[in-house]
Amino acid sequence: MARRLINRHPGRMGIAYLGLLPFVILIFLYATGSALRLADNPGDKLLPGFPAIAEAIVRVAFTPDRRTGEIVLWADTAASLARLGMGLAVATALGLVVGIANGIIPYVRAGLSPLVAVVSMVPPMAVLPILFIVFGLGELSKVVLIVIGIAPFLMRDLQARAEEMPREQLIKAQTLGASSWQIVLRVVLPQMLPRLIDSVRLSLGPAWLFLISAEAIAAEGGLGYRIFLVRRYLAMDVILPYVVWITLLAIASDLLLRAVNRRLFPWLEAGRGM
Amino acid sequence: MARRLINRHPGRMGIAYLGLLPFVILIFLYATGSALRLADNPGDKLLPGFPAIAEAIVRVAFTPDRRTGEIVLWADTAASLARLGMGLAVATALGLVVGIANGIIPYVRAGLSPLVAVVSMVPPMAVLPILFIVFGLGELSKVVLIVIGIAPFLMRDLQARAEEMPREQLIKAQTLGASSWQIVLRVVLPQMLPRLIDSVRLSLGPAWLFLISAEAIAAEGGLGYRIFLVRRYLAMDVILPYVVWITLLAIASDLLLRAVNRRLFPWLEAGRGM
Amino acid sequence: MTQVTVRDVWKEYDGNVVIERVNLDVAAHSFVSIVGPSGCGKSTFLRMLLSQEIPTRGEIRVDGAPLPPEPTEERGVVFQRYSVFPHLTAAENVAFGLEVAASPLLGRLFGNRRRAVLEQCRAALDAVGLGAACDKYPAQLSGGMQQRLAIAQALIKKPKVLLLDEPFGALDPGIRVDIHKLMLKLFDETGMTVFMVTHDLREAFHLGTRLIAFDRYKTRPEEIGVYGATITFDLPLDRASAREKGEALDELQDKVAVQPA
Amino acid sequence: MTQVTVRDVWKEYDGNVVIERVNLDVAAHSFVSIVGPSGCGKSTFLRMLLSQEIPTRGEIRVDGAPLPPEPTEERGVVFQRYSVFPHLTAAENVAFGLEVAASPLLGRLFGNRRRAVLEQCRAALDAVGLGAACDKYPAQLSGGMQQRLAIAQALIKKPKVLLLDEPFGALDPGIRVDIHKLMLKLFDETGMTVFMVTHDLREAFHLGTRLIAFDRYKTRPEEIGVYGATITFDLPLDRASAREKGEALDELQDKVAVQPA
Amino acid sequence: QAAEKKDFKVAWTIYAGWMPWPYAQQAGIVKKWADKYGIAIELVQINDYVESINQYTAGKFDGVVMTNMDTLTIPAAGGVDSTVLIVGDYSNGNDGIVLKKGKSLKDIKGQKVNLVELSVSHYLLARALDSVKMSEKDVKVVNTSDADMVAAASSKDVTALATWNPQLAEILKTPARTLAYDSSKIPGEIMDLTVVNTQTLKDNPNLGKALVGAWFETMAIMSKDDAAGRAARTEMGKLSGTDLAGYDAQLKATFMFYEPKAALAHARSPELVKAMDLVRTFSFDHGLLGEGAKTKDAVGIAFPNGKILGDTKNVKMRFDDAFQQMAAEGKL
Ligand SMILES: Nc1ncnc2c1ncn2[C@@H]1O[C@H](COP(=O)(O)OP(=O)(O)OP(=O)(O)O)[C@@H](O)[C@H]1O
Ligand SMILES: Nc1ncnc2c1ncn2[C@@H]1O[C@H](COP(=O)(O)OP(=O)(O)OP(=O)(O)O)[C@@H](O)[C@H]1O
Ligand SMILES: [Mg+2]
Ligand SMILES: [Mg+2]
Repeated sequence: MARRLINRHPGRMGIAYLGLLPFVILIFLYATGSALRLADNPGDKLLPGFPAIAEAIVRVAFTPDRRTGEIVLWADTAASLARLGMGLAVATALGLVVGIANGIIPYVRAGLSPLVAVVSMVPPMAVLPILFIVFGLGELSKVVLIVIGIAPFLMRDLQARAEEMPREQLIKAQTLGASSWQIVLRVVLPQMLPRLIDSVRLSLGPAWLFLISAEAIAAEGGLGYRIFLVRRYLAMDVILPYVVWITLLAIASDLLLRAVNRRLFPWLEAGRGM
Repeated sequence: MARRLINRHPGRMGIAYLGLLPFVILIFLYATGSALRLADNPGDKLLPGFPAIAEAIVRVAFTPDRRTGEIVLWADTAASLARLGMGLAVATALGLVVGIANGIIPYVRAGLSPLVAVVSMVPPMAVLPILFIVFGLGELSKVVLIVIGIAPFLMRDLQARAEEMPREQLIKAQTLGASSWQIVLRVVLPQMLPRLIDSVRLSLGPAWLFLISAEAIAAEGGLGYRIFLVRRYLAMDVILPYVVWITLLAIASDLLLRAVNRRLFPWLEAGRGM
Repeated sequence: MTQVTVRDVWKEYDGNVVIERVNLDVAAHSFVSIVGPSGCGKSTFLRMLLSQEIPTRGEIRVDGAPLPPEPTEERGVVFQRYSVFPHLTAAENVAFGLEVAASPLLGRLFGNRRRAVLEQCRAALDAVGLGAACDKYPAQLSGGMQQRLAIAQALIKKPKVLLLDEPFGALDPGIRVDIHKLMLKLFDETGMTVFMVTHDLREAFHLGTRLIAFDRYKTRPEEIGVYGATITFDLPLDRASAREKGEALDELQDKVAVQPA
Repeated sequence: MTQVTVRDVWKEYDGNVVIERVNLDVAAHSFVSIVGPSGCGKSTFLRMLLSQEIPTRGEIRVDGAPLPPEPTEERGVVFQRYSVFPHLTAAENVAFGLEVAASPLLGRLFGNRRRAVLEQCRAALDAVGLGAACDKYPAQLSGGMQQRLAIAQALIKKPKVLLLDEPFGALDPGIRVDIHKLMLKLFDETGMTVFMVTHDLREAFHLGTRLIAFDRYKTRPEEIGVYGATITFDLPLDRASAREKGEALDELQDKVAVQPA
Repeated sequence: QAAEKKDFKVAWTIYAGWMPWPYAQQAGIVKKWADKYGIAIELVQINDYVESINQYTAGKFDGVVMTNMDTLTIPAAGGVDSTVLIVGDYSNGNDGIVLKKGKSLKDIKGQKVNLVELSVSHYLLARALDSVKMSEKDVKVVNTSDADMVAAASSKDVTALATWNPQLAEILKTPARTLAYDSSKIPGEIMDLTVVNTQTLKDNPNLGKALVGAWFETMAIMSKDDAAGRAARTEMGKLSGTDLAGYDAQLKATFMFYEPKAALAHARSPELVKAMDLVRTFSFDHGLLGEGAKTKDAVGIAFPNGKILGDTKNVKMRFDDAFQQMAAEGKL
């Protein structure tokens, strides 16, 4: 008897094969499109062939710049990651503090949560000009854009999760003599940390977005800066590897955060294996 | 005996008062800053005074444009909302179909979910040039940017939620004789719809972001277009009301979706009141 | 009138033996209570009867025919939780099985046909004492009412075999009494064969016509995974004397209570 | 040795009366079992004893002193679920109450002092039969073990009053037997006063030295919200004869089982 | 009186006519001149041109590089009194209008034109349409970011566009595209300036001296076709994302005032006044002088010979020749 579709499972090899298939198709489509365009106009820059891309990769990723002696890709990556890390760190700290305070302390919630709700709806790109003017064009404004872009989300998410905590735990802690501060420090905070990391994982995409947008407007280096710079010449042979590289970095940071969560919070996974 | 901070609740009036306070402070700070700068340079455009802002509002929101005869704010709003609505509709439909298929049908999941995971990590702004060339510079590319920006998130979220469905329900449906298609149609889909709407609510922020970015790059009208156009002469008296207006629109669409959820899916709320 | 035969069934997960050498002949119209310590494989056994899992070795036959490789209408099921569809009213939950049979494409009926089916479901709900709750959503029903609903939903398809996995485990004791009465009544009326996993020995004795216990016969830590659980106890309750039952109760009491560390 | 006095206590939520005119004098070292239909306000009553809720009218006194307006160390509690902290091991869960008392700022001890406290907790866990599970996280413990842990955690603060809200409701019957024994032993050793809400009448009779039942005396739909529940039954179990207990059991059996629609 | 100021910041953006600045900074020329006058000057790169002007207008920079039109419409119209220290060049083909369909400018009628709205491209379009007796009503303008212009040009639904170099050159590399009009037809109207805040300059004349000194030293180096000149231009090309050939091509379309004397002559010429009059007319017609402006005279523009266009009580843009004079006389 034939099984229902929902009951049919591919094997291990099947999963690997099926998973790779769309990527292979995409690469094939690209190669065809590129060949067609290049046949039409050998100077076409939109869909460069793989040799051209490889050449560009060698240039940006392995050849030191004559003037500065730096390798462009690594210098850009370092600059971008520093900004991203700083922005994420600040946003995370803010999200944690405000989120927990909003979730646990009624007076703080009354005062701050409407503000956070409204601010989270403000499109950060629209206030970008204001940001630059208030915070200048240095690193600060880029970090601030990331913070403004993701901190409200983190705050609201953490608040929701703090509010979701079983009331019973807070009561229990009180009957064990804990003060508000002790409850926050020893009951709420440790349980929020893994959720915070999950929320940060969700914010990685937007964080990259804001970083790239900020770097496009004012920067002297960085992945977004480079893409923006060469966009004027439609140098897709540089843009495409950069996009792939950013995607890889995003995936890597996602995996890293996941691993951190598993490492630091054994109690989360405990019992899963039972 | 003094209560713990976490046990102290402000009254109704207290909540209203505390909630408004930060907004009042912000307005006050703005007014002060504006007055200071204007005292310095009466022509200052950065922090226009409230009369100037009011004048600008009257101009953009109530006075027909001399050249086109349209009222600028409404024309921009209509253009932007049309794009946003279209983008959201397409992304939602894609998210629903791909998310459910990935969540429920193992063969589809094996094929598509790695692709979706990777695509969701690609920064959409970086691939804009490709979008322009493939989809042209018209409305289509703006809609596509929104779709590319949020559909992968919707797909992944829906997939996760479909996978979270109690296995028992799917088994039960099978023992009641339902085919795969019937299970999707009558068991999975109806339960996913409210979650889909929740996910769309979460995507509203990013959707606005992509819309504004797309309009900033190429458009003949729209809220983002206007903001980036008047940025040319630092017309903060227009930018500020536009930002507030976009924020209000975002809040309104959020509330609307929430109301839709309550209306359409009575079974979600049923039992809450028990 | 349905017979079930289990022949030398083994089940392994990733090389770990969970169940081994299970042989069982169940007469038509039996009510088989299954007990055993937590984690010994009772649910796994039920899942194999349901074709939700396929035995690693051995064979299960219903009325002489091998089991199809996936769940079908001939075997109904009631789980401890999540058995009913939260987005459908009680009547719609019961109607589901009838609607999917009548409408392959949409899985849903309209107009008069729908009204006729809902009428039929109303009667089925009356039979389990939910006549008044036809238009309520599951979230509006108490735990006991939800399980009644799940039973009505399963029975409307007239399954040959009904599988129950701790169906009343989450209910308060007071409510169980009523639902036990209902269960016995339905069992007598339908003539189906029932398998019920339970942790409550009293329930097992009260409802079953036959009691089987699963257990590991090797329990040292290094033996887990190598040796699985099997049937260690098999008592036909309908023919057992009160004294036999009492002894069985004493013997099983400890075993069933054992919890994994 | 702690006395509890409840004087004409009412509780309303948004103008709806949930509990009315409750008067109760509880002698030192009593074990008060509380039963009643679902939703009648048993948990609400317990929450008032805990100061998690404040009575709308009336007063509660412990050893003659009015209750402080929020939960304190003198009243311990064990809920049906979520009583223990999932991110702390069993020993750390028990140590929590001692650590917050010893370290106001960080709520946490280090080095030798921590080791000494953990040693003390190990002993407390031994007393509830969890000696071997000291370093496990709650998710690694069975339901019964988690409730034992919650009890040990509450008892280490030597509360005058212990409040239990259906503490064993989620456990399998076999496991309850053991924990009942433990409960009685601890009750005898500590001399505290216990209030326990339960749905299981047998449990109420078995553990309590006194049994009280809450119930609505007006139950027509339009009367709900206007009239609340109150104590409708009060039996000192330690002095009741077997016959009295039997009668009480019969009388209560139906009431407790009543479920809201 | 303003407190003594020692540190100055000037913003620059990538454009052929402004590339001498980053080169001068890199080669130490800026530092040399700043040291000479006992001050420090930092040149800061901004990717986004409009943003750099906004920053200057908001007071975050003491100076900025921009076009004559943007000086009038952004800082000057915004009440920030600005002094044009250096007219570095005027666009002599660096800005152009490209058609994908049609051979001559007349064919633009009815088409959509992609350009950065309200920028010099827009101005160029207006002048181009004037030259063939059309007006903006005959086309439809689509605002398009300058960075994405090359990608936009590849898109099917873009048929006409106006932009500047290096994008312009990039776009013309694809066959079957016509350069229908360019800025060489309106010489001197699109000027690339180095502008500083008037008040700051008044309080710190040393800033003007150092900047002008550094500028003309750089001009001297790059204008020569020797090894040093080529090296300098190669560097400038690289800094703007191209190479020597690419940069030289762009320079060809730029009329640079390499000599202080030439710059001085231009600053004092009546052509400058005429050009500014055209520009302010366009700006006023497009509402760029602010909604408060009732006529094109709202903002006053002062010229070296004492002539003032527009409101004499509201002079906010000043062409200054004092420092160029010093450079020409070798007094710096
Ligand atoms: N899908 C699976 N993959 C791997 N191991 C499994 C799987 N399902 C069950 N097991 C293992 O098989 C054993 C039996 O599980 P099962 O759920 O059948 O026990 P049970 O007797 O129903 O227990 P309980 O009384 O707790 O419900 C357990 O050790 C469990 O870990
Ligand atoms: N915070 C609250 N706000 C409003 N009503 C409440 C609140 N808490 C409880 N109630 C109402 O008070 C009544 C009593 O609730 P309570 O939880 O005390 O019942 P219970 O006897 O413990 O029931 P169960 O046996 O189901 O636990 C219920 O009708 C409930 O809806
Ligand atoms: Mg089981
Ligand atoms: Mg309760």
